[in-house]
Amino acid sequence: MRESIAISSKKLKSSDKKAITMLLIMIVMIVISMIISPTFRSTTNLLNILNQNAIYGVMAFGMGVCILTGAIDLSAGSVAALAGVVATPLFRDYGLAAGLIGGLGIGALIGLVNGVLVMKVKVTYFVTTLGMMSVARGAVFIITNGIPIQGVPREYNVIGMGKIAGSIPTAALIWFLCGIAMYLILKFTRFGQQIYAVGGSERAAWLSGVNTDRIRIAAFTICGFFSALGGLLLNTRVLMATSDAADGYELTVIAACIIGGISMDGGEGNILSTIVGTIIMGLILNMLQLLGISSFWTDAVTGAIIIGAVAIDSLSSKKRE
Amino acid sequence: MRESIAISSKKLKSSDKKAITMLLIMIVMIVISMIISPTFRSTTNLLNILNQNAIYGVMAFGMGVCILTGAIDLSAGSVAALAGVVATPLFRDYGLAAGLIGGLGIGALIGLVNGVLVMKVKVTYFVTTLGMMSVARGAVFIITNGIPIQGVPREYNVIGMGKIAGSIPTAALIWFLCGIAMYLILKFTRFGQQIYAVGGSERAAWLSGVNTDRIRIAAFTICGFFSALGGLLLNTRVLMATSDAADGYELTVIAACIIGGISMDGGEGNILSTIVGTIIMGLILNMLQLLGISSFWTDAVTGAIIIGAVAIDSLSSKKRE
Amino acid sequence: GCGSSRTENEGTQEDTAKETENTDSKENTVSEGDSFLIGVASPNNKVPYFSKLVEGMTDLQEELNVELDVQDAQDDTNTQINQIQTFIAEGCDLIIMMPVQLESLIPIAMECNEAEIPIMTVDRKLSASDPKDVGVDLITHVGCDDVEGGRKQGELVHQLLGDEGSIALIQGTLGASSQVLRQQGLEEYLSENAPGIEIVAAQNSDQDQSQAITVTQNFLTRFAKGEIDAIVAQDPYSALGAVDAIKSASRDELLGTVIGYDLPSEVLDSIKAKDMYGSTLQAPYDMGALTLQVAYQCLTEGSEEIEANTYTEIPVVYIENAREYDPAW
Amino acid sequence: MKHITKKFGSVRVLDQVNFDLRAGKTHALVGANGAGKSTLMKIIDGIYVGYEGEVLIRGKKVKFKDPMDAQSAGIAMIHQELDLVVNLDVASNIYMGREMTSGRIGHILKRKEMQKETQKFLDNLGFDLRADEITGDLSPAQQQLVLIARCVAMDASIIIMDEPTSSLSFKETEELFRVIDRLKKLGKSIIYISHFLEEVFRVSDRITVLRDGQKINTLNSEECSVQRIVDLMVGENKNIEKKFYRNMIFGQTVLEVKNYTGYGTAVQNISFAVGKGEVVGIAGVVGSGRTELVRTIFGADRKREGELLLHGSKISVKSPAEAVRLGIVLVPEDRKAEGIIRKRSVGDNLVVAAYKLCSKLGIIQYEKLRQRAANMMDYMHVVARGQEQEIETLSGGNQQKIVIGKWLTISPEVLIMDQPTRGIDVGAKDEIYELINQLAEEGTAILLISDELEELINLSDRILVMKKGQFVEEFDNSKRSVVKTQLLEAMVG
Ligand SMILES: Nc1ncnc2c1ncn2[C@@H]1O[C@H](COP(=O)(O)OP(=O)(O)OP(=O)(O)O)[C@@H](O)[C@H]1O
Ligand SMILES: Nc1ncnc2c1ncn2[C@@H]1O[C@H](COP(=O)(O)OP(=O)(O)OP(=O)(O)O)[C@@H](O)[C@H]1O
Ligand SMILES: [Mg+2]
Ligand SMILES: [Mg+2]
Repeated sequence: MRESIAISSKKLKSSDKKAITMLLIMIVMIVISMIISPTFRSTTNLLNILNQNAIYGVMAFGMGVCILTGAIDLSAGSVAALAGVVATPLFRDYGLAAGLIGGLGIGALIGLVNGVLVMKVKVTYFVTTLGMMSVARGAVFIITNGIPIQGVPREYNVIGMGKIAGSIPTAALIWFLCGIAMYLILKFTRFGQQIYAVGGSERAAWLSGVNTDRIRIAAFTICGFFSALGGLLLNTRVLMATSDAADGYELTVIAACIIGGISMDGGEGNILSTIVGTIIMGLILNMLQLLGISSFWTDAVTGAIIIGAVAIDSLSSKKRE
Repeated sequence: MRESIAISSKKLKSSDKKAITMLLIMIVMIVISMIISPTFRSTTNLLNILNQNAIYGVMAFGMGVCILTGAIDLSAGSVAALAGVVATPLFRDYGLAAGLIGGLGIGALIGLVNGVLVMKVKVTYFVTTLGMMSVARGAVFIITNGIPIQGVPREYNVIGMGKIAGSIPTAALIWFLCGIAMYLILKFTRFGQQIYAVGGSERAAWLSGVNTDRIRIAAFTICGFFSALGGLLLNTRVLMATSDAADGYELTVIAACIIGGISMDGGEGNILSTIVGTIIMGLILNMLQLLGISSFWTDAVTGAIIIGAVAIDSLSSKKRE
Repeated sequence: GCGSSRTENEGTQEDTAKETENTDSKENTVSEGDSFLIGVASPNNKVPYFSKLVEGMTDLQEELNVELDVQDAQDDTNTQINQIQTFIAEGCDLIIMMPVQLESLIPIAMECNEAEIPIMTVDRKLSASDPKDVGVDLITHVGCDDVEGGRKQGELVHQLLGDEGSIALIQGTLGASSQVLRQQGLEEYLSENAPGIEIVAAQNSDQDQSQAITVTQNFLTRFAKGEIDAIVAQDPYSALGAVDAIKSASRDELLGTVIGYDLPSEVLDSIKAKDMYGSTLQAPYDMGALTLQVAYQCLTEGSEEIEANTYTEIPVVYIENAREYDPAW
Repeated sequence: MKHITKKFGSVRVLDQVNFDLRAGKTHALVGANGAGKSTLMKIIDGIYVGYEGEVLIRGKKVKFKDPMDAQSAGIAMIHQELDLVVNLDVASNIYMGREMTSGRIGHILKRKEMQKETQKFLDNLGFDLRADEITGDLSPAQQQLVLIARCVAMDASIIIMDEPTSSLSFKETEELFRVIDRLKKLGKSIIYISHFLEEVFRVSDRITVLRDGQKINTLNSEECSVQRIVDLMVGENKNIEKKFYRNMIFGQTVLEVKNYTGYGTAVQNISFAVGKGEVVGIAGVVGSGRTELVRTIFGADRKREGELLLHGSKISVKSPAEAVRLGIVLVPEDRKAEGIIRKRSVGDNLVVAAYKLCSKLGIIQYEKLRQRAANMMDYMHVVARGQEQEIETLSGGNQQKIVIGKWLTISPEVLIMDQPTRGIDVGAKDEIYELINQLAEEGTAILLISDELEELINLSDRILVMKKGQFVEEFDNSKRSVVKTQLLEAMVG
């Protein structure tokens, strides 16, 4: 009766297929870039790309988790800015640890509030996070009065912009380490499994005895945390906190997640593939700038490429059916 | 055996309840405003509020239809800007009709493209409209080179800013007429009912013989059309087309829809209640200004009120069965 | 009265009528003993320049016994119009405008005229041509404008590079009037005075320092040593970002060639450290204070004495003269 | 459970219901559609928290705040709707909420072990399922098995099964019975809800009958008969066992399928025809491809080869919309995902296919529509508060009636029904049979898929047996003479 087990065709899940298509698209983009632009191939440029996109990259991990549970977090950019504003005086007066704790703490806290509003007060995630986007940005505004806060010690610049161990960009390193950590958590822990379950069908998970409230609140908290981490990378990159920092980053980050194959309906996707999505977005900008395309064209071309990349994926998987 | 059919208790649908709660919240806000601010009660101010929010208001009809089918259109703001850019030279050189046709036409066309990409090419609506947001904004940049296009004849200002028949703000009139039209369409046409059906369950509607592709493509087209109409109201209000016009309006408009009780999952909500949502958003801004709240506080307070308003509604209907 | 038309030469019967009415209304306000209410329409308080400018006004309101209603349009023309409409409804005694976009406030300015509320503009002009030509009565314009600032940047470039050279431009927010007009001024100046200097690349940073770093890094990748001679940024923080990127890429030949806009303390420090070549100086705080004084003068003494344009100078600050200046904020 | 009263809004769904379950016994709960069975069970399981009365477990008053809470008190429930996390595999679903983990912090999943354990467990239960399959790819029957396995695996002391067999065929049902017997031996208490009364007698020790939210009686199984239960349920004397004969006038072929082959292996080279007024039954085991076949005919799945003829002329059906326009309609197998339009009212659901008939120039003629919906509700005997009630709050069986009724409003030429009586109570089932019979007499061509062989035999004029994507045998049943064993042999043999 059980011969069928042995067959075990190891079929790929559709989300994995998507991730692979996107990886291929990324590789093709890199190869094309290498061919048409000699400067592209320089190690400096490649490392630059990694470093430049680390902020989006880490934010995408948080957003990715949030999307996996079937929500999006529009407050990500504002939270990043607020984390910078909170961390800067702490960095200045009390050192690295205090700044990190304060900045990441405020991010996680806001994420927690988002989660509680969504799950306990039953405000839809869209309204909650859109409102929180205003509230957090407003807080930034109130604290800064619109004038940048200075004073992040210069040596912290190594985090946001520098390299360690010779030539490894620190921010990129943080990005990848966080990626691996998140991958392991999502893949190998019960919490991770339940994130996927809740995203797949919140009701079914709830009926099965999963504490869906806790899972989704945790997901929002993680999202706040990573948004704040992005904010701190930004903060240590420019050594100050401005009131318009990270404005609109949430849309870029969401796009990176979806391009990376995380399904908007939740429950499907590999968190590591947000790296691919982020890099594709970054590559587009990098190439447009290296090719000297007028910035008036950047938006149009970026938009077209994003749609195009996802369209290639859908068309190729549509045929398979 | 089956006498019970006749019970028919005429209970309100949950979406109607929500709309009514929001209407009450709006009325309470108005009453409070009237009490605390004498300026608020002035007819001028009340008419101003209507006129000022007409742009968001008409855009919310399109967005509302889109949300009813279960999607959102992030390109709304960019489409509004593009419509202005296309219409301005037409207004200048060929008159009102040409400008309207051109502007609304390009809006509907982009909506159509969105719809085709979503339904036929199977790119998720989020990526499609996010990409289109970039593409349309990019087109605006390319056409304008970033420099505002002047030349909307001054007499058209009556549309965006003026009054007709003595004291009726034209834009507000357009807003309400469109509202009534959309209400009738959604309620009394086959197309309208199929919009709701598709939003309720696309698969079941499809299996019931509804041409879901056509319905959803039409919904996107309508959304593009109304976004463009909003853009033209803006255009005749400022008498020029700027490249950063209507930037970020989509989020305001989506918020107005949701506050008005249109469910993000689709299939539920009354299009007229987007008017309530829009006015609530507008009231908040108006009152903050009249009360002389520092503009540094505006963001934070706005966000908090938006969350608060929806929270009141959810808490009042929250009790689990 | 204050709101009366300064343009006697063009005064029509209507104007005269307005004048009389307005005198009445003004007497009302004074007799009630209220302080004046002044509406301030700021384009975007997230830009430190404007928040400083506003601060210059608000710090003075108690001293002058005026009440300010400051509104931030967040770079959206429509929002700004809404805010000014509410100013009118509120019965502001005077409105100070900083238009998000050139020309965009003309219709609402006319409404202000109709409501006989005196208006003035600061820093950003109402229209490219004289307001009179478009039918708007304006008390005055205080400050300088972005085109002029862009020209000053051109001067700095000229001074730095001589008649020949290649520059890369970091634009602010695409389509924002500051971006458009500053670039216009820069290009005008260069084509008139130094046609040998070419803008070889332009990318926008959205006035975001982090993005300016990215943009500059890409410039540096694209242009090898000797292919660009200077980098011009349209806002101070992008200039700082450019310096960061140059330093981290060890392209020392470009140190001291970055030209910024505005002069916050970090920019001044950077110029003193010879990392940046120079920047323009507009003192927004002082300009704000001056504006409010002019407004007060108008409200109390009438507008007859006020010049049509109260320009302030835009000095250029660069390595050689940096010691003489204090930061703008 | 004592004096349980539950209201939705002002409507009383349960009225002072008392119910007692004895240790180690199986207690069946029966009642017509909408009687309140599921609601009562949801109260025990902690899904509904607002009710009057009390729930006692071993004499102790309990009030669960959610299913998790109920689970930790040893209650497991199989829900009527197939609530599975469809993006995860079988093992994950079975262990959901109770994942095997190691490591003190972080709760590291033991994925491999869960897979292995699950597989062992499934084999042990005799279920033909693979632990690593994604549940969304499974057919409803297989999903139902997953839910059963899940529930058994929880090792609860009280197990509630709400219509576990409604989407199972005889084979799996037998497996379930074996499982239940085993559970009984282990001393578990089971509440069993079903509309198949033979089953009820087969498994239960006691039977409680609910009618319109009220408990009518609790009886010992040995002491009563099917007929008695039916009478109690329905509240009147009703004869349910009958066969439907018709004066057959077919001869004129309505729909002809030629060499249909789909993508994949589920449908291979299938040809058959249905005549006017003819009922053609399709039998087959779970996964034999019946659903795929009819979906392909309906345009919901794509075909690779083959042609379709309607009244002798070739037609091309690329989407359900085209099929509907041509008068070919399908009652889908998966009611929750494909049948009902969520969030819409009963009335809206009934008329969704009829807008075209009841509109002029696209403007809906509401009077006509309402009339149609009202007629249909009457005709189908739908128990609902009225046309405005939200479809999702209807009991399962009534939802099914709406799904069928939706098509009857447009008088189709070819009516395809995939498991149309799933979850329908005996009385209503009878009505549906009568309805099918009547439609056939009026000339509708009907294609009927069912796992209930009596149903096929009683209704069909011809029965086709499908196996592994092909028709293996055809029975002439014009005399209602086919016997179950014949069919079974063809299906399995
Ligand atoms: N959420 C709800 N809101 C309003 N009414 C509801 C709700 N849920 C159930 N009902 C009503 O309660 C009654 C009992 O429903 P229930 O699902 O318990 O019936 P059932 O006995 O399980 O029927 P079936 O055999 O069809 O599954 C029905 O009339 C139904 O319409
Ligand atoms: N979406 C799908 N992906 C993969 N396999 C599928 C899919 N749908 C159906 N199948 C497979 O196709 C075969 C035929 O399934 P189908 O549902 O048509 O059978 P059926 O005879 O209707 O059985 P059931 O009694 O379960 O409804 C089964 O093996 C099933 O697992
Ligand atoms: Mg039930
Ligand atoms: Mg089937």
